[in-house]
Amino acid sequence: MAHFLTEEMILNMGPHHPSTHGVLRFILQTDGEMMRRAVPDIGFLHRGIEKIAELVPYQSFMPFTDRIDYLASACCNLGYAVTVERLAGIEIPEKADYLRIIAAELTRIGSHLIGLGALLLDLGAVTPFVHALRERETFNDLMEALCGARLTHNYVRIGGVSHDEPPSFREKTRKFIDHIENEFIDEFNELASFNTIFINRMVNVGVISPEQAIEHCLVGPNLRGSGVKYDVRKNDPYSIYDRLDFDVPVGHGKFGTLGDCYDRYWVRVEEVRESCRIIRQALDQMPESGAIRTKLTRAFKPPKGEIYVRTECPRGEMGFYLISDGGASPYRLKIRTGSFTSMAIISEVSQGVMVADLVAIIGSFDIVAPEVDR
Amino acid sequence: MKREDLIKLLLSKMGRSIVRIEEMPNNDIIMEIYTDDLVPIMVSMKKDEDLRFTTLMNQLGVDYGESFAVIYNLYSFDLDNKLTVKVYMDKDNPEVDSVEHIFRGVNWFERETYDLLGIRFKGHGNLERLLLPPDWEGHPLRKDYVYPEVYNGLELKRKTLLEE
Amino acid sequence: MTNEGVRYFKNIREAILTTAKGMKITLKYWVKEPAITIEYPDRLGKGRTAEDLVSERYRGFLKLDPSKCIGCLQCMRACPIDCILIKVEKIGEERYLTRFDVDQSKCMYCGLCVEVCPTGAITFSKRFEGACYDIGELCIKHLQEPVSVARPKAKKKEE
Amino acid sequence: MHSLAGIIYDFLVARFGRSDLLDPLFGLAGYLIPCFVVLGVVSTISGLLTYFERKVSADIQNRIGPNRVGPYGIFQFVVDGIKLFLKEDIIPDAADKFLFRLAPYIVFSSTILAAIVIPFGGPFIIADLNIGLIFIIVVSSLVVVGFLMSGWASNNKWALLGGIRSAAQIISYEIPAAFSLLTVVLIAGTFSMQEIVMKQGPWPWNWFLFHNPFTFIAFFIFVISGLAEINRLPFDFPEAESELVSGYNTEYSGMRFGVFFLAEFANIFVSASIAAAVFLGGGNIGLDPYKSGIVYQLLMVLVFFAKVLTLCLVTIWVRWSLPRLRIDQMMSMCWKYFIPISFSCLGLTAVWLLIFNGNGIFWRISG
Repeated sequence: MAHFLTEEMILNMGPHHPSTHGVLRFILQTDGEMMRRAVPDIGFLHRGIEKIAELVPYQSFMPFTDRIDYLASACCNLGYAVTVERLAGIEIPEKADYLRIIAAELTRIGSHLIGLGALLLDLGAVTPFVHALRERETFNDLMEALCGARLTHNYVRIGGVSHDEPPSFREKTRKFIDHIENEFIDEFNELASFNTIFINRMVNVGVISPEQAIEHCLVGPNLRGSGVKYDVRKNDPYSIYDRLDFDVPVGHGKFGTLGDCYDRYWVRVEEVRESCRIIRQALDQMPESGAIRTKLTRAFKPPKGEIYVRTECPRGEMGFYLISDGGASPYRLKIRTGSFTSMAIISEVSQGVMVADLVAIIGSFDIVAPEVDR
Repeated sequence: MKREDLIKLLLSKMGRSIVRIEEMPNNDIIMEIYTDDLVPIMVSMKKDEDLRFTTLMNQLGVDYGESFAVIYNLYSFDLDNKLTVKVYMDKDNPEVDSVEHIFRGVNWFERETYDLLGIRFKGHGNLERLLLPPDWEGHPLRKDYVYPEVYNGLELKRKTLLEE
Repeated sequence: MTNEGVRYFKNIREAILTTAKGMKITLKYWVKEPAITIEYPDRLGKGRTAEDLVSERYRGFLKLDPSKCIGCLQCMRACPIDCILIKVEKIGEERYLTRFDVDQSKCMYCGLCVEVCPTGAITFSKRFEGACYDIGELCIKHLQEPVSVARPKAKKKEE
Repeated sequence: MHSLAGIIYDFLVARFGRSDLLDPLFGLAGYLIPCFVVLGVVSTISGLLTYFERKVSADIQNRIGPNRVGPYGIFQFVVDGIKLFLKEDIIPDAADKFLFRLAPYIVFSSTILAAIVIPFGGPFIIADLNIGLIFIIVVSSLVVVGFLMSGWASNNKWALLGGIRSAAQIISYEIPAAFSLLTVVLIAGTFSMQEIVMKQGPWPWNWFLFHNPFTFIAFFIFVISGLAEINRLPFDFPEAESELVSGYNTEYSGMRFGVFFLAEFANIFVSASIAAAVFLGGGNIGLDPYKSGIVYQLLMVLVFFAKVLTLCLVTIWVRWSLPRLRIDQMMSMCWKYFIPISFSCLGLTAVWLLIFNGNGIFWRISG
């Protein structure tokens, strides 16, 4: 038999590639369409947020947490605020707690809408993406009415929240979550999730077994997609999550193998529903009026100590390891993000798949580049 | 498991390697160990039937001024326990054993710590800069780091409009 | 063999059905649903301006009411990125505000300065259109000439 | 002689008188004039299709779409064309300059060549070749040469991947497309496009689409493989903007890109017109296309274009509803599903014709 001489091709995917969300870069080693290896190259969006934290006062660091993960800024705000409050032992008013949860869960919905839509966009379906963005527009309007910004909310403060609910906020939010839960998700599923082409693209691609997921420190929906039932909101509740009743959706190999791209996708779809449930309960339980903020001293200084607090962001666990030396700004703040570890596993998952599958895998991890680099 | 019980258990199992163990805010335990014992302790953390700290949630390095430290946040899915392990090392020669072969996900964490703090991990397969460019000088998260003004002919400080 | 054969035809049926379902939804949008686009900036509808599009609490460009400012410099200190520069000088007995510059090209609209202002002198306007040809235009000098600072005493008594 | 060239020749002779000197010129004019007219018409229609594509996608996605240039933004495509003309035309340094320049024109001309045998209704067909259908099948595979050429000449790995993908894809989907067209040839007994149209009738039950269940299936197979051949969305692998950046035309800019773009939409039109002529009765309104009056002839053109436009809109509609397949799935779909089904359609149609004496399902009402 004749022996063909083939040559491996080194492809440079990104940083300006249409489907590397944000500015990621992969160095692909391919044999035609088949991929041997994909080596991620990150750091294009490294802004040194951890270094900034050491330079600015505790309160002033809040706007920077928006920029860790700009798609879910309220969740990042919440995580940082909880960390500092736990270290300093600050009690916060009840209403502020509820407003925080509502903002965080609305953000989760908004973030998942983009995540799901962008995945479909990478697979060539433009319409579901635009429909998801249409719904996100309502979320943006809600957040704008609540705190005045559409993307980088900076809503949560250490000791409370910045604004009380605006008039008719509850009705608008109820309408929004009803629409999402009862109409939008079903339609979206019919249009995209249950489409045969889409299912075939997603199932049995990028399979991560539960053991592998734990071994590689995956968190959040990517871990749950592999069937590990772990959610910080349930396992290590912060804020008032222990008062709310919700389920933790896990992947179970809906159409293919456990832990494939479709499972991770489907966990996100289910999480949107759960977030709607949480918001509805929080709206019901939220007091009509009350204080929204505990006043801190002007030069706020938490006591000396170290603390590690984990919170659940749309892309998984966001951990803040805070070391305070009793000064006005953190001595060291380490931010552990979900996308960071998901990004690390890509080179292992992407062995022997096709270039088109890599796009699906990146999309199914819902990676946001600034969160990887910080 | 209650924190006091876990502390007792840890002391009985690996008391010889522990420098200091105490409670930490947020229902956590901080355990300082001897640097040389890091790998055996991590192995027993993961493999021990009573501990089962199967996952490493976070890893970071800290510059404490007089010394460096590397901190590991462990978590056990089965028992819902949290543990923070801390090793100190010399400022002049910051070096510690890599735990990459125990928890594979720590690979990038160690690279990041090396990149930003210059702590070297012995036995790490691919210890290169992760976030910063390969030709960057210095390790930014060190407390004595001086921010460079020029990188490859690129001016790094933007002039503020306020200074006229 | 029969299993394979059944699956073969089931695949065809599934593909046709799900495609038809998706196309039904897009057809519904094509025929029925109206556009939700806002034709910014020139076709907003009669009498509407760009600033009407945003909500009450919108965080736009910073706005200063010099008659309220007491020159306490709290906003300057609160700003995480130092985009506010205030100078207070003493001319004779009176204290005068001689500079109040905000670098809107750096501002990240976090709202910390507005929050700490004790008199409400610095607030957000709804203006969000910052496009200009020279970045220097975004450094907004709120004061053309020195203004005497407001006296905080009346306020303090109220508290 | 019943052909458009004959009619023009007769008209010119009647106008300028017969002479030995002008005679070959008249004969040539009989072919050249329709050619230029068709070139203009197809280009305009593909331009209009870009407008429709944007408008339909906007409607599907709750947007407005182009609405600034002309009424409802209908002249948007003209402005776009002018913009592309004015843009700088960049040829990469490392590119194979000659092939790089040549490729867009090969793609475009192979598309336009197929228009030669398309019956636009009435007598309006440039050349009613007796092997018309075969001609279409042959000419439309020429596109591959252009795609491969552009992919290779760009000296860009993404473009090369796009070119290779297009070769694999178009060549595979030729087969089911050809087979499904052959089912009609079996019934019509001719390869001539004009005769295929004339063998059908004005009403749906006269169309070959409803001749028997197998032509019905063949029609869908043809439309879907047509989508694959013209690189439309469920099968737009050569471009695949989220995978291959922009595929074979990554390095193209300015009008050279414009020609690719135009060819893509001309392709939609050509593919839709083949389907309309072969399966949907083309411009047949039950009258003889050559002997009826000019009003009826224009009506035939209108009918034909109505059918083609509907098919084009369906093509656009599909694009905005579905995600993209993966390259291996696309291949298995072709070789495992389309080729066996289209082949059995061909065989079963032959059996049908034998059993029912050449009659269709509606042979009683269609007479």
